[in-house]
Amino acid sequence: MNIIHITLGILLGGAILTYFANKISGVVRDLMFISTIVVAAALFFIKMTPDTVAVFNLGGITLSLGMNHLGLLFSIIILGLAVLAGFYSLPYMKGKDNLGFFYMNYLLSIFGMMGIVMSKDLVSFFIFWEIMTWSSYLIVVYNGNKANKIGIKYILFSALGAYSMLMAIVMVYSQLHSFSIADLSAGFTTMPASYQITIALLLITGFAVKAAMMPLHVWAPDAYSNAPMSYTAMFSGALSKMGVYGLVIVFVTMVSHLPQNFWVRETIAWLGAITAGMATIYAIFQDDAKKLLAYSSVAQLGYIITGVAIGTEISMIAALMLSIVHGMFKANFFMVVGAVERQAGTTDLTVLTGLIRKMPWTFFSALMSAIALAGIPPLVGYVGKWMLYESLISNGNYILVIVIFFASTAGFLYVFKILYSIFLGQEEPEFENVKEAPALMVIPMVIIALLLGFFGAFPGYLLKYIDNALVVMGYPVSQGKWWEMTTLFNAWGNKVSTDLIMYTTITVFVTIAIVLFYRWKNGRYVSTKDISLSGEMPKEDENYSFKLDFYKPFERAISPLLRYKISKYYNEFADGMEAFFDWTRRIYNGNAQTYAIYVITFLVILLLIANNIFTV
Amino acid sequence: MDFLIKTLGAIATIIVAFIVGMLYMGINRKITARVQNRVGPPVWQNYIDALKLVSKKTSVHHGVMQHLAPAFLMISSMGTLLFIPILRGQSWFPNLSYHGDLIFILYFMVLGSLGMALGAGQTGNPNAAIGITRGLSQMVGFEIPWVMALVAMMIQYHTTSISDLMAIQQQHGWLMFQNPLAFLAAILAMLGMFRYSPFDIVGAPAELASGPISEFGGKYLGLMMSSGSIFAFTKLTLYVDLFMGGASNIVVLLIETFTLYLIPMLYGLVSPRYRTEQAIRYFWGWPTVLGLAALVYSVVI
Amino acid sequence: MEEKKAQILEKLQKVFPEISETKNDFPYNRVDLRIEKNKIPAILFYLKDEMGYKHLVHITCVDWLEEGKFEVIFIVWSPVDKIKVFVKTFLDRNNPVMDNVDMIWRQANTYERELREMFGIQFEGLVAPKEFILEDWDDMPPMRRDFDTEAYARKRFFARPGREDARDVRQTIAERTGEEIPDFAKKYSR
Amino acid sequence: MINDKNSQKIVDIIQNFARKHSLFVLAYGTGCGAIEIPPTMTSRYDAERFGIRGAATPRQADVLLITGYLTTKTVKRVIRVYEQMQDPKYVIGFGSCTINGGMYWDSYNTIKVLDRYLPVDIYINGCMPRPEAVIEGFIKLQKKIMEGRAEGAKHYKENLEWYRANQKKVLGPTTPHIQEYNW
Repeated sequence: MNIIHITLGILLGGAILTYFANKISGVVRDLMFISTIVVAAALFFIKMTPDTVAVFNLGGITLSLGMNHLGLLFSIIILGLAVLAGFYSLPYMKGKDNLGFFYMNYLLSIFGMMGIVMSKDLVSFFIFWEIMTWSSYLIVVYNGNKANKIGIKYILFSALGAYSMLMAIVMVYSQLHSFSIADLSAGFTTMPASYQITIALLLITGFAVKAAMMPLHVWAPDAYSNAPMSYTAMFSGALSKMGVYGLVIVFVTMVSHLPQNFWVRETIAWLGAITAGMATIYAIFQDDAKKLLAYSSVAQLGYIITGVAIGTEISMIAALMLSIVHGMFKANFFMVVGAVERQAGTTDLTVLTGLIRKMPWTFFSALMSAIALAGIPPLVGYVGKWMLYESLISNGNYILVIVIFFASTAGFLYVFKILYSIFLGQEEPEFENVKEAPALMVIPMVIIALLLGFFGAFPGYLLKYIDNALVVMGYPVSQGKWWEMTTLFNAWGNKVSTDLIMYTTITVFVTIAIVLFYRWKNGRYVSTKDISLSGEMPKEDENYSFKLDFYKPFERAISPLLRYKISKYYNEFADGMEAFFDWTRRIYNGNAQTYAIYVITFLVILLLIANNIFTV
Repeated sequence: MDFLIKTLGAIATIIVAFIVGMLYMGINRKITARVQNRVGPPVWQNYIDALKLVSKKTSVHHGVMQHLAPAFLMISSMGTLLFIPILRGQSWFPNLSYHGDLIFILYFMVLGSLGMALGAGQTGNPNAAIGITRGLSQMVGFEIPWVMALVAMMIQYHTTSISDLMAIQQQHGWLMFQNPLAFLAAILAMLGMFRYSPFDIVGAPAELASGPISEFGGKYLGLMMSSGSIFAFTKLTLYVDLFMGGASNIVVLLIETFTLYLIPMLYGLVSPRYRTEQAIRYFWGWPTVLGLAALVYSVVI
Repeated sequence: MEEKKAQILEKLQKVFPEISETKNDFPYNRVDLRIEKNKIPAILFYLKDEMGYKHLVHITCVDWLEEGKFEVIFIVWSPVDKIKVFVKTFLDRNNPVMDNVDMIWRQANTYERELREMFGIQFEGLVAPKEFILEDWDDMPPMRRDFDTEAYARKRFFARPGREDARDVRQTIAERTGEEIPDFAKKYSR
Repeated sequence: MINDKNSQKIVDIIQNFARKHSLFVLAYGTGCGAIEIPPTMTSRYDAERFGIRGAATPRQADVLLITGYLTTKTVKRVIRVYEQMQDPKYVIGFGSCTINGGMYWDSYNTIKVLDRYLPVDIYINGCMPRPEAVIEGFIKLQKKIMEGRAEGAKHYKENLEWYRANQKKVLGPTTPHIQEYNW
């Protein structure tokens, strides 16, 4: 009975109890839900030591769980976000139907994720993976009928991933007669080369679905935008990182042993970069805040995949750093959109306008997340991006760095679009009575926003954990070589001092702000209706905010690229399959004699084949 | 004591940048006037303009983001200036140039644009928002050849530090001759960076009523003008550091930066204005080809 | 040209016997005809669809104050014949109401708005914003000849002293040339 | 501390000097005068050598140049533009139409006397004034600024009720488009 038993037990028990507490009253359910998360997280962080091991015996199958530094890193993302999003969830979900079911699945998916990062063998990994997938599927379809088709898309792709993973696991067992991950990494080199490449590719497929890598990303925008925002914060922030976690393990334990001529690293790195580029372009043209952020998540995961696939030490640091930071700012962004949805009633960017004076704290956290997302110093978002660029340049992937840079620069476009459309622009009488979100929703967002600033000055506090995780994976200690508490180094010994950047920024900003406020009395606030527009004044019911065709010139400039959309090919494929099955249905025409002919034909063929097989 | 001297040095750097940047803008106006067969304003006209704007008795704003937009702009102009070396091999103005590298500066230069974009967005003026979207689109355009040129240099000399690049150019000669393709790509990108004709699509006065700054007046506009001139000097100094090996004293620096400044200025004097998509396609045409060639050149060499 | 103009009038008169008065002795490509007001949409439709007069040049109005009538004039043009047809009609000045024709030409809407605002002619079924050029106008429609613009200007606007001797420009011209100005013109010249 | 009149005076002189030599002009192109602005600004007459340059929006402008007759419909916008400009600000009336109505003295929809509605610092007469006259007017304005006499905005602020009453008389009793002028 150690901390692993306790954490998982609390999460599973809490999930079930929350479901039944819903029958008693809503308050009990909420208390049950939040105390489960808080207690589990608190116990985990206080008691957990990185070499704890636990073994479960479930009817003949032995599930061995354990913790290491890599798992610890990801559990920080999971539980940290779970606590913040959990508190956020309480006011956000208030008054919706079927909440016991929702919270149970919420806790189950956390349970699944925690199980994944603690799994030491492939069977338990797969079981927890499926728990996570199904609970998240149930939340995706939580929003009702409209979500069903989206849910089917999600579960189809997840099933594709799960089957390829299962196939890989079976192949591993057939070769090594063991499910243990440690055995796999030790015995991988002893396998035949064809097995090696097949297993690696199958596992990459399985994980890439969750990490939303092109061309397997199609489910992600819809699923992210259709789940309730309090869960999407987890979904995009933490759950997608499980794919990254799997990819990290695959690349460290398997792909590094593959012969060079398979080009797996290069292919995946390029796929990641293309994911980043294309998803960014799609994000720019979205008119719904959730959709925009969903595409943005896909794009950010593209950077992470590239970093993982390159696999040098610094790129791995960059990828893990980006994972943590993406978890923070994207969860925050989804929470912001959720808060706006709850207070203003819509997430349509062409409708929302001028909320900054109504929701200042939400705007503050959105602004910080936006700066981090765009990778602009001095916030922590740029630490990961800087390392990614350095790794790509020093590693010789020159074209890749251009693609990534294009995606990153184009990212400013959607960052500005979402901030402008929701919070800036002219105020609208429709949103006259919008209030700031409740404290329970605002506080988690502001906490994340402040953390983004703090880690921007002192990234060492995060890099320390990443360093430990890398050591587990067999990389040398990187502290002092690649980073110190407030300094980052690249392969050629050039450095960036994050604390000095932060101090300079703050000094300049505060100085100019003082200059501006010194002459405060000559300034005057005027409403956003008082604009200089050829002497004309907008009437009360007129709103001149720029909404439609936001990036039309950019769209015209890149129109050749936009002609290819992957979901189009999937749709064509689906149509083709439908036609095919429509045709096959004619075989079953209900005539008993026809069936008899089928059976006889089948038996004859079988006999012929069997004859051939067994005589050889 | 050391801290005090460094702070004074930083302030001196900013003052020099302000004075020189304003002077360049004044010379720009004078030369524009001479090209158009006019007498033109005196070269110190911009100082007077800035002083007048700051001493305006009133200035209105539409909210806190607009109020703070000049502060955001100053972060990227002043901050970037502090992180690049002004003079080579001297103890003058070292500031923080050993604490940031090229990729960092690439991103740091954008913070001001984002703050400015948000400030302009808060005014609620549709012209401002249209100007911002044009500016961001254009930025995506010119950053591609610009980054290609920088990456080509980084991989040619295996460093991302500007000081190192300057030291290397002392031994091997100026980078504008060592990798002329990268220099050409960067110069073409610079045309977009300075936003003179034909790339003045952001503030096009005839279409957009000066675009993002259309609601900024008084002290806000004055500070933004100052920030713009500091930023111009910053960018020119960066170009001199990267491609001309830096300057050994302030006179050489002035000559070199002014020579570079003539390029976007003279190009702009004889050009009409592009549409946004034309500008983007311009940057993704020959400049990008040149950038790719520079990459290939620096890999091969 | 002359035969063509005659042909047009002949054809129109055959179809619309209500045409009361025609004139085609202009030295250029102009044909005038007058018809009662409730036949206006019919004749315009006919001109547009059957005879190829697809371009509406203008709709204008003349204030015949002494006769107590408004004369509304529709000018249409054919790109084939290159002839302008002036379709005129009289309205009662005290009750200026006629049919709306903007279903024939959409641009008629604008001209009708102008006539409504400047002469007070009501087009039945005209859908258009209330104001066209004037804002917050509360007086008689200003282009009517009995609207005294000088008195109105004195009432509404400040006048700088020193222009009390300002005179109608026609008066000055008349004095210079010795021309006689009829009484009605004096009265309603402004 | 030399916080006396003298030091204040020096600051004033510096500020007035700057204001004098940097006039951003918002040309409100009404009437026929708008066509006189391009030659004034461009090569032939080159107003920029006096520091006069065009501004695109009222927020940035110092001088409101009213180039001809103002209809009642336009005067509404002009007042609004004037109030959007930042203090200190100056108005130049351009041509005889702004002085006494000019040839539109009996028109039913143009105002005759501009200074009843806005505080005019300088009138330039003529129908239309030529660019030389316009530049002459600007130089007069610069002199006035340097002497500290160009205080139209202050005048407007102090006599706001009178101006408002005049504006309301010409714009009708309901003038919903005018913002309150409260700084």
